[in-house]
Amino acid sequence: MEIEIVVYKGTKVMELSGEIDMYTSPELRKELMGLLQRKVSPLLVDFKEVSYIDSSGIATFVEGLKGIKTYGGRLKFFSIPDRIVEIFNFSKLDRVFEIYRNLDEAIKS
Amino acid sequence: MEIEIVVYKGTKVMELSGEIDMYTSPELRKELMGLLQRKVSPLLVDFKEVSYIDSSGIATFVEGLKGIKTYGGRLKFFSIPDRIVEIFNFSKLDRVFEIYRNLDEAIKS
Amino acid sequence: MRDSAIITIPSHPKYLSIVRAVTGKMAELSGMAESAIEDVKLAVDEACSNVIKHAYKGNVYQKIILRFKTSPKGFEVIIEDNGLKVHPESLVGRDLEDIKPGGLGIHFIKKVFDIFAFDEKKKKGNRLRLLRYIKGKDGD
Amino acid sequence: MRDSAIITIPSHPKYLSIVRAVTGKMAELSGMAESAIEDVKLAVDEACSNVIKHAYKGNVYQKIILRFKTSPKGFEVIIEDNGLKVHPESLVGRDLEDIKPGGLGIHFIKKVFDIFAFDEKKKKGNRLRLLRYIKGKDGD
Ligand SMILES: Nc1ncnc2c1ncn2[C@@H]1O[C@H](COP(=O)(O)OP(=O)(O)O)[C@@H](O)[C@H]1O
Ligand SMILES: Nc1ncnc2c1ncn2[C@@H]1O[C@H](COP(=O)(O)OP(=O)(O)O)[C@@H](O)[C@H]1O
Repeated sequence: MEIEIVVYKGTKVMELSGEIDMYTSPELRKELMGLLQRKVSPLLVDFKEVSYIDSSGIATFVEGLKGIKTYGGRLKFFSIPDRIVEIFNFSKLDRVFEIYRNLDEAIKS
Repeated sequence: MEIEIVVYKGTKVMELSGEIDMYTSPELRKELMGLLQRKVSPLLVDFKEVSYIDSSGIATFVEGLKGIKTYGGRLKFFSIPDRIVEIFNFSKLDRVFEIYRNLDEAIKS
Repeated sequence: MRDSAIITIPSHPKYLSIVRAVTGKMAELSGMAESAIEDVKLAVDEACSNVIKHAYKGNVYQKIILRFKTSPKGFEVIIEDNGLKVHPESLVGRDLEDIKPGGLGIHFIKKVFDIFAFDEKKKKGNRLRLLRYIKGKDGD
Repeated sequence: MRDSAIITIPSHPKYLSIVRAVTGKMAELSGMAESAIEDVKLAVDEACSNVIKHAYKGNVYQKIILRFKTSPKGFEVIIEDNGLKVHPESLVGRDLEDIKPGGLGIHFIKKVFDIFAFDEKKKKGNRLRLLRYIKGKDGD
């Protein structure tokens, strides 16, 4: 897994790539918690290059969402590969996370 | 490994994809020998989608080259990924096989 | 030996990518559909993550053994550890409506495997048997 | 158990893709450079192909055991079979100038592994030890 934080039109975007599992999710968690500490909002997450996510990765994002909500922030996901959409749907998390098709839709909404 | 035989401007092109190893090379050998039986020439082989080749795959092509030469035919390889070029070079087979950058160069020469 | 493979790895999360690679290849060799292969990789990853977290309490230097078997009956994975015994009553995923971190692993495992059973005869540690029956062409 | 993995497979060529997957992942975990990883995958594939062809004479239902170990010293793979004993004097690749099918496997193995040694103490079958020393950044 690789994490890059870029700023697009003034908005922070976390670009993820590779596999998010029990081995790599602690690094994701650290990065996420760092951003929440600084009360970043909205925080966009680009899933385009994510090839795998397991329950530890999902748990990390559920925790991140809870954290960002404590200060009224918003967490937005976009460009999620079909396979991962399927996993979110199965876990009923498609109703919990804000999910957008692409960066522009995520920024605008 | 997948094999597809297409005809491009009257020339037979074997399009290979995937991994050529001891498991898959017997199928390659069968296909190749079938074409040699019909004295096909030139026979072009497109390596673009080949992700792996081991010594059994190489042996199959060395055998194919010997066979095609018995009737004065030509075997031409093109679009070989760097990694596989490296293997051919190491095996000193770059001097034995006719290797071209792309389909057009292979056809023209 | 045929239609089977065994891997032994340390209980360190960095080996999960190896578990997924082998699981995926074995599922492929069994002729499973692409989407089911992905589900099976996730399920076996989750089962091993659970061994690390729960049976070994995060000790990353213990041993996990995975035995894969494909047969006309189905695709079987047996996962063994020498950790703490599972309490069968604890083996429940969270209510999917109750959004909180954790509690999804068992759901992912049961989504794709028809049998999820700990072998009660094993004295020390655990032996989890996962079996997915062969499905029809569009079986999921 | 740490920094190691063991796989046991049938001596069928269809398991070579699993061997390559595990070899690649273990080499990755050892921090090896990308091009060396590819060489190591090819080398271990060739060593297993040789077990199938020469030690087991094409019998695809025998057993091959591969032990991987990464250490500060290097990347080690030990390959065991219960087949016919290797005759050390037969272990020669062909002259690379003498173009003919076959005889490349040993060259590919020795290209990337610094040690290629059959354990003479093994009574039945063979135990091949392959070791690649840790190289500097641009070591090949
Ligand atoms: N291999 C195991 N050994 C012991 N307990 C386990 C094992 N797998 C699962 N459990 C129990 O089942 C519960 C639910 O597991 P799971 O759905 O994977 O969620 P999580 O691991 O995130 O809690 C765990 O919290 C644990 O109590
Ligand atoms: N595992 C093995 N068991 C027995 N003999 C072997 C083994 N590996 C290699 N050999 C011998 O070494 C020779 C050279 O091997 P190699 O370079 O891989 O070429 P090939 O297998 O194509 O002949 C083989 O022909 C065989 O006689």
